[in-house]
This record gives sequence, C-alpha cells and structure tokens, in this order.
Amino acid sequence: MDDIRYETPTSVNAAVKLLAGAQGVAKVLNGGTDLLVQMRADVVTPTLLVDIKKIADMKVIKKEKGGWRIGASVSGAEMGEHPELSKMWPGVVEATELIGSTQVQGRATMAGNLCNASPGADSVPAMIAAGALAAIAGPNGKREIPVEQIPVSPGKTSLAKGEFVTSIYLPKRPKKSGDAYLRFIPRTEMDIAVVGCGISLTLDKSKTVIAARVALGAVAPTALLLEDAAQTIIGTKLEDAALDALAAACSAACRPIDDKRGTKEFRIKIAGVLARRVALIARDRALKN
Amino acid sequence: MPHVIFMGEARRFTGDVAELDVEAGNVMQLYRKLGERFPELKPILEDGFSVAIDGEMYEDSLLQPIKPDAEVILVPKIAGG
Amino acid sequence: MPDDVKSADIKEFKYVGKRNPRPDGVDKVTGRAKYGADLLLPGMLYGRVLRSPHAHAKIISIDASEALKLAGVKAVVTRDDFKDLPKAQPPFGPMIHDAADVTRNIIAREKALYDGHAVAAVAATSEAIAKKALKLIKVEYEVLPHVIDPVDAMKDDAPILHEDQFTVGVEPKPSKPSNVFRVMKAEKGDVEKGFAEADIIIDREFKTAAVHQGYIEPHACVANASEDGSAELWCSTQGQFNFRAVCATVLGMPVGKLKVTSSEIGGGFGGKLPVYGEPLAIRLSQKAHRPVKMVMTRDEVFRSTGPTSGSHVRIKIGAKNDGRIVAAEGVLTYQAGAFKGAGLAAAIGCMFSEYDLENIRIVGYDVCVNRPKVAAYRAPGVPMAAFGVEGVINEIATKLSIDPVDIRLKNAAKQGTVNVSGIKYGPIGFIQMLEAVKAHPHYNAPLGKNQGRGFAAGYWMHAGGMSCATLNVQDDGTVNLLEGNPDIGGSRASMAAMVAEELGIPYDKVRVTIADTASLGFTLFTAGSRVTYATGMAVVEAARNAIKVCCDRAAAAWGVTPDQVKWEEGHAKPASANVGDFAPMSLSELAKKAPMMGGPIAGHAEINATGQGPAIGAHLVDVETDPETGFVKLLRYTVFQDVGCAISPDYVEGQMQGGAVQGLGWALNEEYVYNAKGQLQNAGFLDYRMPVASDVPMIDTVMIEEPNPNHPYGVRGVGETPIVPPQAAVINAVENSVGLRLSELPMSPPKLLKAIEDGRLKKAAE
Amino acid sequence: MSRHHVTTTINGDNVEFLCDTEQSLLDCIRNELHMTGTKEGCGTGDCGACSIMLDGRLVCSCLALGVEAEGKEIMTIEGMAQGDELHPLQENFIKFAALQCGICTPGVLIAARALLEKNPDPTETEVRFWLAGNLCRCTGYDKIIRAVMATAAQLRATA
Repeated sequence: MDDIRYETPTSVNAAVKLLAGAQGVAKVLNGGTDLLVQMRADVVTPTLLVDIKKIADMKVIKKEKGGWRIGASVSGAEMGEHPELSKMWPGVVEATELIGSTQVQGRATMAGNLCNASPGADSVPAMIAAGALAAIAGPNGKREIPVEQIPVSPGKTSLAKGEFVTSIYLPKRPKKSGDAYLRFIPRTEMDIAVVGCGISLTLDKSKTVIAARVALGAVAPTALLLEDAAQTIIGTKLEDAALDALAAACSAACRPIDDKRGTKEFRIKIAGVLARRVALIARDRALKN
Repeated sequence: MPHVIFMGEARRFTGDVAELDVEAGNVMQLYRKLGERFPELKPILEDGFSVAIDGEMYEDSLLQPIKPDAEVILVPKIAGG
Repeated sequence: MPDDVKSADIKEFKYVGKRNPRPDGVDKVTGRAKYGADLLLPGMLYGRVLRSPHAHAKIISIDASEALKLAGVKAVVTRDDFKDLPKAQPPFGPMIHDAADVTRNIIAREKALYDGHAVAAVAATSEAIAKKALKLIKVEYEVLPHVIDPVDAMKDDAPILHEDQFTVGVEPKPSKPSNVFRVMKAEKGDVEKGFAEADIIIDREFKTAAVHQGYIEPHACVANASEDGSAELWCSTQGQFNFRAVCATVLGMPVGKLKVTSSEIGGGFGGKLPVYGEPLAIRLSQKAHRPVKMVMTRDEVFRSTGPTSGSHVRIKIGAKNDGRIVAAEGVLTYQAGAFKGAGLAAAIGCMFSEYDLENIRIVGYDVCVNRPKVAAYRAPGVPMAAFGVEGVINEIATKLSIDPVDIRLKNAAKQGTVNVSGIKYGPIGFIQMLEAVKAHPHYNAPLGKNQGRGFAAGYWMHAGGMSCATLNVQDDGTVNLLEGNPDIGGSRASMAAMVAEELGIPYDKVRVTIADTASLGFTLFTAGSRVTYATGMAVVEAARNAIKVCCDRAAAAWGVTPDQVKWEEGHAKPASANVGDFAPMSLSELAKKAPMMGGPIAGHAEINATGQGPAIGAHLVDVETDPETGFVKLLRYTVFQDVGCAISPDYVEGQMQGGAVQGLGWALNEEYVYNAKGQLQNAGFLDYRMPVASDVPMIDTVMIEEPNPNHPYGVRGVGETPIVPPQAAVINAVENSVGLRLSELPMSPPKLLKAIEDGRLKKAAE
Repeated sequence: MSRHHVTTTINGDNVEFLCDTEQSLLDCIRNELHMTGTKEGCGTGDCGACSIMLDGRLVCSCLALGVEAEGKEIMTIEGMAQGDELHPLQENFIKFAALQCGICTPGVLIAARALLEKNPDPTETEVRFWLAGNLCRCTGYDKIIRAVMATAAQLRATA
C-alpha cells in the first residue's frame, strides 16, 4: 500500500514545519468530518496527515480583549457548552452547532468548516457577519485575516503551503448587539444548507440599527459579505420597508447554481426570506443585551 | 362444468376469447386443457398466473380442486416487498 | 404502554395479541446479533466490485492483468466467469426471473446499462488492496446515448437498451425493438358506459420519482467455496432459499451443494430480494480457494440496488353527484430500470381494489431505462398508482362538497365485492375502519393558519406461498422451532406466541431459529406481508402435529383411543369424564418420558398457503406549510388498518408507523437525481433525504381487527399496506393548507414554493 | 512504513491494535478488534449506526481514524450492559418494541445514553433533534422516542 504518513505535532512550529516540508499532498487533520469523507471517496489522497489536536491551545476557548479566541480544534458541541461564548455570539455558536448530527458536532470545528471552503458551510456566514478573524501560522510567521478572505472557491483556500488556521477570534461587541444565523434545508436536520444567512447588528437606545453585517452562504462559490444589504437596514428600525429592501438586496446579490440541493430560482427567493427572519432574531437578541 | 374467465392480459393468448367452460377437476387439469386449446398460453400458465376460484386466490396450487360449478379467473401473479 | 389488544371475535388468548418481548431482543440491543457484515472467517479475503461510471456503454474489453499482479490480490472475476444463460419463456408475473437478465445484472456482459453496473470484482487480502486493484483494471468502453425517463424511453428515437426486446402485449407484433417490455391490461365492466353516466369526470396526470428502500444495512455476504464443488454463503437476504436457487442457477451449481444461511438482516423492504454481489463472492471464493467477504458501500447501494420505479400515472374517474364512482381508468408508465420487471401486476391488482367499482380499465407500460433494475419496495408498484387514484378521489370529494371519508364510505369494498382481478372478498373491515376514522378525535381537531389535513386509503393483497416449520420438543419440555423466514421486523415473536398458544406452554419456553437452507424445506421470501400469515400457518400446523404425537402417546398410555384425548393448557387430558379418570400429562412429562414412549416428539409442516386476503389501511395527516419557503412541517399522523388479528401488536404498530414514515419521505423529499450524463448525483444519505427523527411526529395507530377466516388466528399481512396511503394523504394535506392541487412527488420545497407562486400569479391574473 | 500500533481502552479494557493511517476507527473496532456490535451504514457520518463514545464524547466512529484513538477511551454497545444487567435503555427498547431490524439499534442506544447523561429530562423535541443523526428506516421513530422518554422518566424517578 501507499502509506499515508500520520504525524501528531505538539507545537504550532512543528506542525508548520511538517506541512511546509511535505512532498505530495499534505492535509491538516482536525475534526476530520469532511476530510475522512473525501479520503474515502478518493476526492483527496493525502500523503501526509498532520493531526493538530495535540498542539496546546487548539482545544481552548479563552477571553481576549473583550472578545473570544477559539482554538482551531474546538468542536461545535464544546462551543455550545460554553455559556459565556454562547451568550455573546449565539448566532455563531448555533451555526457551528448546526453542522451535521450530534455525533458530527462532537468533532466538527469552525476552523475546519472554514478551511473546507464549501460554499454551503454553516458557520462561515455567521462568522463573517460577526467580523471574525482567523489566526494563521505558517513558514513566514503568524498573521490574522478576516475569515471571508480564506475561502476563494469551492474547496480552495487562500492559505499558502505550510499555513494552517490556529484559532478563530470573535471580537468584542458593543451593548445592544445581537447575531443570528438561519439556513434553509428540506429536512429539519442533517442537510447541507441550500441557503444560509448570518446577520450581526447593533442598536442604539432608540432601537435604530447603527451597525450591521450581513452574510450569505450557498448562493455563490464562496460565502458573501453583503455591504449593500447591510446598508439597507442601518439607520432603520427594521420596519417592513427596510426588511423588504434587505430581502431584495440579498436576493439580488445571489449568484447561485442549480444542483441536487436546490434550484437557482429557489435559492434567490429563499435568501431574501431568510434575511428578513434572521434580522428580526438578531434584533430581538440585541434588545436583550 | 367450471366456467373460466380470462382477465385483460390473458386474452392476448386466447384469440380474444374472454370466457369459456372447461371440464377440469383441479388447476393442473385446467391448465392442461387450456394449454391444448391455446398453445400460446401453455408455456406461461404455471409461472405467470394465479387463479381465483370462486373469488378465492390460489397461487402455485396446481392440485387445488375445482368444483364443477366453480367460476375460475386467471390473474397475473403478484409479489411483494 | 397501550392496553393489550383484544380481537373482537376471537377468544381470549394468553400469548397471541400480547406485547411479548421479542426473543432476539437482547441480542439486538447488546450488539451480539450477527448481521451480514459481522461474520469473520479465518483466512478471509475482501471482495470489491468495479462499477461502470457510464449510464450506457458498450464494453469493448476488460483487462485485469495489472490488478492480478498486485501483491495481495487473489482473484478477479469478470463477465467471462459466468455462463450466458438462456432467456426465460415470455415472463408474465411481476417477479420476473429471466436468467439471462440476472446474469447481466450481477455483472455486465455486452453493455453497461446504468451508472453503477458491476463490471468486475476482485478478492484481496485487505479492503485497501482490493480497492487499489480496482483502479488497475482497464475497461474500454464505447459510450452510448442513454435514457433516464420512461416517457422519453418510449419515444421513437430513444436509445434502445436491449436490441432483442420486442414489446409484448401489442398487436400486431412489433418489428422494431423497444424499451417497452410489455403492455399490461386489465378490465372489468364497461368503462365507456360508466363515464357516459358520470356527472363529474376528473382526469389528471401524476408523476413520482424513483425512491430507494433505504435499509440501513448495506448488502453484505461471506462466501466460502470448497474444492469439492460445494459452497456456503452467509448473507443478508430476505430469502435464503430463493438466494440459493438464483445463485445455483447463475453459477451452474447443483442446488443441494450450496448452503445459504441468512444472517440477521438490517432491513430490506423488498430491496434484499434480488442477488447482487453474492454470486460474485462465491465465484471469487472458488477461484481464490479462500472465504471472501463482500460488503457494499452506501454509494454502491444507491447506485446499484433497488430502487422502486419512478412513474407517470394518468387517472380518470367519473362519479355521480352523490359521490358514487361509476367509472375508473388508469394508465401506468413505470420505469423498470435496466431490465424488465416493474411492479405493474401488483399495481393493477391493487390500485382500485378497496373500492366496489363496476367499471375499471387499467393499462400499464413496463419500460426499460438506464437506471438500476428496480427491486420490490413495500407494496411494490402500488403507491405510485394509489397516489393518483386517491388524489383524484379527494378532488372529486372537494368538487362535490362531500367529506373525503364519506365519499369512500359510499364506494367502499365489502364482503362479496369482486375486484378487477376477479377476487371476491370475504369479510373485510374497510367500512368499520372508515367509521373509526370519523369517530377519531384527530378527524375533527381544529387546524391553524397555513395548516391542512389530508386523508387517503390504500390496499394490498398480501401473499401466501410455500413455508416449512419444524418443531422439536426437548427432553425438559422446552421447544425449538425452526422456520425459514429471516426476521426483519419481529416475526420471531409472532411465531413464538402462536407456538406457545397452541402448545399451552410459557412463551419463553419456545426458542425460534431461522433455519439455513440445509436444515429445512423451501420457504419463500420474507416479503409480500406473507410471513405471519403463511409461515404462521406452517408453525401452527407443526405445533398441532406435535400435539397429535403427544395425544397419541397419552391415549396409548391410558389405553384409550386418540380421539378420547384432548390437548388443553399444555396437557393431554381425557376428552370427557366418560373416558376415565386419568391424571393429565404435561408436555414436560411427555417430553421427559419420550425416550421410553416411542422417541423424540416433533411436529413438521410443509405447506403452500393460500386464502390470503385484502389488507386495507387509511391515513390521516395534518401539516403546516411555510408559504415563503415551501417547507412542510408534519404535525400529526394517524394510521388506521384492518390487521385481521395482531399476533404481536407491538410489531404490527411498528409496521404501520414505519411504512407511514417511508411514505412521508417518498412524498416530500426522497428522489434519485441524475446529471446530464445519467450519473446518480445523490448516492448517499446526506442528499438522498430520508426522514430523520426530528422530521416526523408521533405516529398514532388504530388497529381494526376483522379476522381473516383462512388463518387459524385471523391474520392479515400488515407490512405493505402502510406505505400505500401516505403519499396521497400528505399531499392532500399540503393541498388543503395552500389551496392548490398538486400532482408530483416528491413535493420538495423548491417545487412546492414554485407551485404556490404560480398559484398566486394565476389567482392575480383571474 | 509499517502499520501504526495503537494502545487504547475499549469498555474499560486495555487493548492494542495495528492499523493503516487511512483505516477508520470503525474499521479498527470491527475488523482489528473484532467487536462487531458497532455497525456501518454509510461510512460518511450520515446515519449514526457507528456511534460510539470517544473520551466521553458521542461521535461517529467512521469519521475518526483508528490512529486517533491512541491513548483515548472508547465505549461501544458491548460496554453498555453491566454483567447480566442490561442498561435501562436496553431494557426499554425491548419492552417498547423500539427496534425492528435492529441494525440502527446499537448506535441509537449509544446516542440516547449520551443524551440522558447530559440532559436527564429532555422534551420529545430535544430527543428527536439529538437523535436526528441516527437514521432508522423501520420504526418511523415513534417507539424509539417513547422508549427514550420512558427511560428518562424512570431514571429520574430512581435517581
């Protein structure tokens, strides 16, 4: 058999060295819930697997500058079990916890979901709406970039050889802020999003939206950050007209495909429907903060 | 004499004869007689059909007795999942 | 737990009709039970199958030489390892066993006929090596145009799958080959006259997608061939005896030299009636001289096995203003897959059969397309036709402002009704059931905004056929029962209950074993809802034959004639006080003394069960539709069914619930999705969307027990019926929630949203 | 490169096995350790039949590699009963007829046990969503849900 080398480095530097020095296809093994499926289907045939879960800090959720730093190997289930994180970023936590079944949630991670670069990844629109940053380690040192800059097309990332995501940072947020994520799937569970929508917003005392970020998944080759759509609700109290404008902007931004999971036409319509609903949930959450 | 009725598909093999009386004491005897009369029907009678004798369904029952006044209907076989 | 069920017309039983724990329960909750993939033999090899990536392609050549050179590869088989068998006589029934087709389906010969069609198989010392070896087999294909939809396949310019297939059932005999294997017809009364008398006629077209049986256990087997020409096969099957017959035919083996043992089976629903990898595994084992295990991946299960037919169905029904149906017509166009044999006969025999109708005409087309050969799926063929029939009846009810249950009461079949196949019904409980629906709290419960209620009925004629049973009484009075039907849904519990009831011994003294093919006479498949009916009859007869041995021995002991002895509560007793004052002899006493009283006590039965009866059900469902997304939420579900007599009420309810949920998946989301090249796009559980636990509500059950007079306990087969009504019932509920008529399955959210919006536009235009 | 030597514990027993890198933990449990109670229905994490506990966390064993089990604790269906005593969930699955063919049952039981350890008083909806990753094609889920709810009530009463 062609052997696949398997390594369990205990430091970031060691992991980078392995990844950077690899001949052939090197893959990071994290939760494994996508990678193992791809290996089984011969979509990916790695020659080196670097299991990063033994690296210190990969499994840690910690407070940092008023926000939260979440290690790359923290699973959705572990995020859901963290009350403070769930309180500050309920949309991001819910989105991560929507990935697959209870069983999958015990392994699947935000970082993995991001780096798998599937347009339908649930946690990605929520992270983008949250303004999340990905910390990256590589042969040229460390850097931190907005998460939306990582996926570049289905299955492809902007990460250079030897680089991997070590943590996700969810920033501190003002009072009266809330976020939410909804996806449309034909069943109640166990599906890949046909459309996903994440919105994070902040209100002022008069309940007017003063800041907003809107993101859509599964409607284009990568998740989209929609600044125009955000503008439609900034300065409003999410009256019907504002929500209509939001829905229209979201639908207009879609560049979807027809596939086994849904039609173009359907995705475009649903993007607007979800955006309205997500905005209202985010607003209700903001009112409680 | 038992009265035999052919349902839809069976008539293709009987030259559109829809019904007739056949002297037979059981299903096997009936099939023999029908096979002699309708050669196209002969090779498929045993494997292709069940019979309803006076409304009661019999599958693979060549020795099932048929009373002289019985009504016999040839039914295509049904199987399940 | 619900109260124990009592049969209205049957005396009180001790074990029959009770919620007895299933004999195999502990093994199945502890992981001890051995399924198809669970057998490990010393020296075992792993088999894998190479499959065609093309929907339709000529196979020019196959070169396995490189694969055979790979270390660890022990054998390869291709089409050259199987003899081309002659075609069967013009087959007629739905379960067509044309040996020529079977040999071509298990491994492609001249052509690959669908994406996933087996082309070669290897056996190697590990899965990984076998998988690698497949990549070294060179297959040269000439890709041909393909056809996926049966209506397209009937067109003049359609690619032809089988050049030697000429449509059966049309006059004059065709001169050109066709994808239509046959045209089937059935007729009763005078349909033209009926329509002429109708006050209202509804004529609609319906379409349903191909759906898979979706059992959770992939096909799996272990073959072990000997140099003496014999072989053993362990496999997950719905019928070890049928598998033996088919494998022996395909492999050219004497039947008696092949022993097939059915493992525990992880679901089948009809999909484990055909053989797939089993003959390949046996041949590999013969060539490698080692045991070979072959387990399908889920991808292979979807691409190469099952599914049931997708369909185009046209239904035309005429009724009087009072709701009385005066004429009914159906045209069924069913996909057979790559080889002939869609479930048309059953569809034709069942589709109008819960109604007492004078005038019926049905035409069916059995159409080959470049998809896997269809397999039976629970009431095979019937749900697609019933979807149309029940949909049209619901529409007529709405148009005539008649309650949907009332219109069925007006037309309900009853004792004496003769159906389109000429079957005259004995006592059946349909009217009783419809009354129960109307009296049920679900029927009149209030509905909220965007909610709707749907109703539909369904019919299945359960099967009978050959069954054997052997009952051995051990020296301590415990009983071993051997029967031949793989237990898929708890049938051991029913068999044990009937034996305990007959013998008058405690339920837990009966141990039920599913026999291999060397240990018992031929027993037909676990299929067609036949097991508790037919094998149940055999089991009862075997028990009665053992009792006869006991009574004869007691008579001899007491010096009386056998007719002076009766069997009661597990004892041989004098038939009356006049016989004499003899102490009753228990089964255990007789068993203990057996060595001195003539030898072991056993009972046998080898039967061919007939006298099966209709099994009718009716389903009631509430849904809530999201008008902005087309998402349908299932709120409440109640299944009513005439079960004859529920030997094991737990498992009868289980059949009713499981069948209903399969029907819900069929109605809302399940479908085969093909790309332009004819390749299956959703060959996995992620995108072939079967219902998950959070998709469905509790499924309430109401059992009507109108005993079948032809079975000793009044059993009717119960397994198939519950998948017949749900599609029409749930679509009817969706229709009522959105105020539209719908005609396509699955009614998935994109389709429903489009229908809602089209309806809105149409309304705006009016 | 030679195969990996993995040392782990399964249902409390220390075990060792050899495996290739790409072998799933499920494959190792079934084909290297010969414990076949854990089932494979899909190999892609979509059916839940291979559910096990890995270091106390419910996972699909088809979505972990055998090598990842090094130094970890595994619990499978074979470890659910204690001696002659079935777990109350196992008892109730038999009592409530919560299985038909039984192939999904080991996975459902492992998942249900994980739920009740985390949430002793789940609602019907919580049970349904927790078990959404465990496909059952036979039962329509009704009797499974009833058995889990009844077990939860029973465990609360005896706690």
